[in-house]
Amino acid sequence: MMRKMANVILLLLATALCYGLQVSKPHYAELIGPIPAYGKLGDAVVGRGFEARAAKVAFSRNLKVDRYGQTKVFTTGGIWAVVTVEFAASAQSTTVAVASWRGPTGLAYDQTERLSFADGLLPVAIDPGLPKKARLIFEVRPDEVSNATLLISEKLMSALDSQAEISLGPVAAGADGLPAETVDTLDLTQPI
Amino acid sequence: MFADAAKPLALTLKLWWRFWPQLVAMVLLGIVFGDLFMQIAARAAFLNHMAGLALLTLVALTQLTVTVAMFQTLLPALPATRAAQQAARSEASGEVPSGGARLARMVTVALLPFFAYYAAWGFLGDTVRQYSRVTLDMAPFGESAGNVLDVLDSRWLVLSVAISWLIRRFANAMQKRGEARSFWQIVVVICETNWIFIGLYVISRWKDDVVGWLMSRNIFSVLQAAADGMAAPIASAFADPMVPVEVTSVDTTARLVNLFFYMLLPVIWLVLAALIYGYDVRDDKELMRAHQRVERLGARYSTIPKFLRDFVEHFISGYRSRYLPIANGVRITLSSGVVLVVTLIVGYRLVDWLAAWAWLGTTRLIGPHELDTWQVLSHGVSLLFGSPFQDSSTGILVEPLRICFLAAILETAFALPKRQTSGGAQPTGPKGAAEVEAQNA
Amino acid sequence: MTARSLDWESGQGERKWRRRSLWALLLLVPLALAGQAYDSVKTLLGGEDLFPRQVAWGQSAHFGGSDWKLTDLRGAFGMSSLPPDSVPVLADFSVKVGDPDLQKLWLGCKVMLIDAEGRRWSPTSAVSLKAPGDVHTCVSAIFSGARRGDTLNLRETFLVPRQATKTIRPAVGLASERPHFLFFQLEKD
Amino acid sequence: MLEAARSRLKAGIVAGIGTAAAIAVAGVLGAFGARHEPMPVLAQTSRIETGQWLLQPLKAYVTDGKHAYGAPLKPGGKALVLEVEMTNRTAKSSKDYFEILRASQTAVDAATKPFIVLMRDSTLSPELHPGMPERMAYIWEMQPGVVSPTSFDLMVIGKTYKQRDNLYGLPGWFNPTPIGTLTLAVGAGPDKAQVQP
Repeated sequence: MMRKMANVILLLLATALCYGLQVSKPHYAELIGPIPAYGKLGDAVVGRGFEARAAKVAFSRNLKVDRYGQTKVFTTGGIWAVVTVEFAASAQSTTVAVASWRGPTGLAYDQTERLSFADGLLPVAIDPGLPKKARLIFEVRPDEVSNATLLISEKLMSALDSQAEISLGPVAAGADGLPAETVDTLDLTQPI
Repeated sequence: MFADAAKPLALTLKLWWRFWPQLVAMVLLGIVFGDLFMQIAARAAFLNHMAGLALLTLVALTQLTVTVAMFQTLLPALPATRAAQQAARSEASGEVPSGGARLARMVTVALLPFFAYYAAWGFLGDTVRQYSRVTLDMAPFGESAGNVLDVLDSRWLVLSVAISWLIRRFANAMQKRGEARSFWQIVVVICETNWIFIGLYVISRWKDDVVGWLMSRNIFSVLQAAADGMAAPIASAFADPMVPVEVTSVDTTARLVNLFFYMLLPVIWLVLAALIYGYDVRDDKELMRAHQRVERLGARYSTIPKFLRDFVEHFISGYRSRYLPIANGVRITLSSGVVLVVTLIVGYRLVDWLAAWAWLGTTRLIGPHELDTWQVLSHGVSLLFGSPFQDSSTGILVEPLRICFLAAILETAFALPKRQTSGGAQPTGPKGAAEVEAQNA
Repeated sequence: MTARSLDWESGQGERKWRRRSLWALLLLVPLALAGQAYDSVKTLLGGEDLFPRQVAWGQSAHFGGSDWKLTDLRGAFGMSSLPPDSVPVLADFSVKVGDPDLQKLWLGCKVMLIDAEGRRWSPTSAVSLKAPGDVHTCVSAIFSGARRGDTLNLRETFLVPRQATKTIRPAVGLASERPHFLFFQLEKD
Repeated sequence: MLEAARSRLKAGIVAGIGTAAAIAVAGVLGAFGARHEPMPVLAQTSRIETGQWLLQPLKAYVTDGKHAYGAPLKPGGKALVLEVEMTNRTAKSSKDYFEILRASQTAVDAATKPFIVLMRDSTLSPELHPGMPERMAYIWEMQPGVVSPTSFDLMVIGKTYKQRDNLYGLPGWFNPTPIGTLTLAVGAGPDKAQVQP
């Protein structure tokens, strides 16, 4: 009886261990995934081809944008998150094209495609020795705002190439569930 | 208990240290020839899809020959396994095959059933997957290749099997006339491999369809809904955090089934190892009785046309000498205690897991580069730790270790003192003597 | 034949095979690597500008079926609305077309500036200077329909930090000539 | 107290096993009988799950202006518009919504792909983000000279998630399969007050 119990316990332990191994084993997607270059808000994060420094994050309910000469106000179903980033190229001219906002639960919000006509957004071409500022604009759920990570890479399929992973830190929430310093309208017609 | 688990591990390292040059060389030979045949098969596929598939047989054959040869290399260091083999052999016929004859015997007797088993468990699917990737890579923009596997659903398959049957007949005849025996022997093996390969792969595809259809029925979805309802509520408002559907859609049943097969695979590989070593380890009265029942069916069976019987006989006629010992070898291992089985499963999976993490760790060590540069570097990493697709274990650091581990588990099972005392249905007479000998060795 | 002598014999055989395998590894490892990486190495070499071919000032060099000559490299100072300490640089080439199949030979054409530290600048779109009508960029020249013996005037515009202008030199890479590329020397060199 | 709990647990387990067995038997029987069961008819008011998306059909109507949400129409042409609230249920921003609704309608050529427009600002087929409902308009150009239909038949198509595909072992959404049909009444035109954000 004791022996049987011991065997059963051993088998259960083995099963648990195997489950752990199965879940934690990296597969193809992870093996050839991007190689992270970590940093915090305000740090210069150095990747292979580019350097990125996220200067500040702003939240707003609406955005004011120039569209073909007309000023328009853009609304969103969640909240606008606008990150100002300074880019620099390392050894040769390159283009930074891809950014996404990874919330605390792992949901990935790509840069919005609704403002593709505007200036100062990705993709941005950068040359060595000539740093350049750009805005990354996301639409996110309010509950994905705090402790988010900003992911920036040169290309969409950046297999085994650098990806800047910038942790943006906690954001205090106001009474309405939105971040405390959310403004009503952010004016993107102003230069960065 | 921990001593039981430690013994095969120590033996693994001992085997590895003693044989690593041979094992690594064999893995490398397998890589070189496997790549060569894969390229030939993929190029042939552009001319004719059927020809590509037929040539793919050579790739599978290379992989299997290497595996079988690696296990055979370790044999001198496995006294208990060898003793069991020898005892069974002296009981059966008394002849001890030597040198070249042994290799031929090994290929014909061990390889084919091994191959069938290999195919039946879907390992051939991995070869076919590699083949699809290579042809896709070669095709400009993936267009002209189309689906190189479409031949699997066509009638030309029958023609291919018929052709290889004819060639095999011819080779058999030549062999009997005594001309270049070993050459014709190899021709026979390739032909047989070809039809097993194609036949079993087609069957496994049908099997997948049937299983998939069964699994898609509501029986599972009802049970799942009950299990998932508790585990993962779906949120829709901002107030609740959102759980992405990728997480909720992989349901509990699928997870359990996955885990079961994940833990079963090491056991299957043990069976394969037993199959390679165990073709002479025979004797089991109970399975004998089943055999007699099958033989009674034989009368009806002989009315089937000759060529069909020829095909079927591969799987049936010799099964007493071939498959009974396998069943025996595995039964020995599985009955030799939970500790050993757990060691097998966990150890095998650990090797696998470590290889994957070693791959990842190496990429971090090398650091980021442009894609073209990494394409070159990745071949080096793959050579060490196996392909990143993880459907072929050809890393020169991983594969020898895996083979040594499986052999060590089998050897430990054969050498366990328990087997002598565990009674009735166990082999008698010479077998028992073999074990005594094994322990003395 | 006793078991002991069998063991001894197999031990001898094993040692022999171990030695042979060790030697074989010397051959097999490079062979396996070469077999697997051959295509990737070819792609790598065909996609990167790795080995410079120096061209003296005033000389022309045969490259991608045509004769390339650097005619001018100068800065365009005094432009407003550019980042501080940056200078637009114009590189002018005159190319005498030899083989007119430019769509094949000039594929992947890339003109760049390389400074003493090895930093590389690609043409910019941030500055657009008016150019006379018959001036092409490298890419637009591919579709110009130039015939054998024609001379094409190419101009590329770059944006370079002021302190790098002292050491920059122009370079040209074409897919048909990679991994080699042309590296032009300036008058002052 | 513990005893009672234990016996209750026991009863629960027995009942559970019994239910499971019954379901299993029914399921197996059903498995062989229900191979060609008809496509389920989805209610307009229900929320429809297609794997990646949660759909809430709002309304359908025929429009004949020059533009429908910024999508250019042929001169004199008419378009069948379906307004639907869509929520991305996956963990990633996605625009894999081109194939989820198929018009099975004589007024629309089967080969015509709809324009898909974000109603908020008429952006043509933008990515939608995880867990954020958006109103989208599917706009099918109608065949010239066809009488406006009074009802609109649609087929809803879903995909399934695979952690690893067969070829490369990458995660993704595969195997589009019809999950039901949907019939909507076709209104006269857009109700401006309700549509504008």
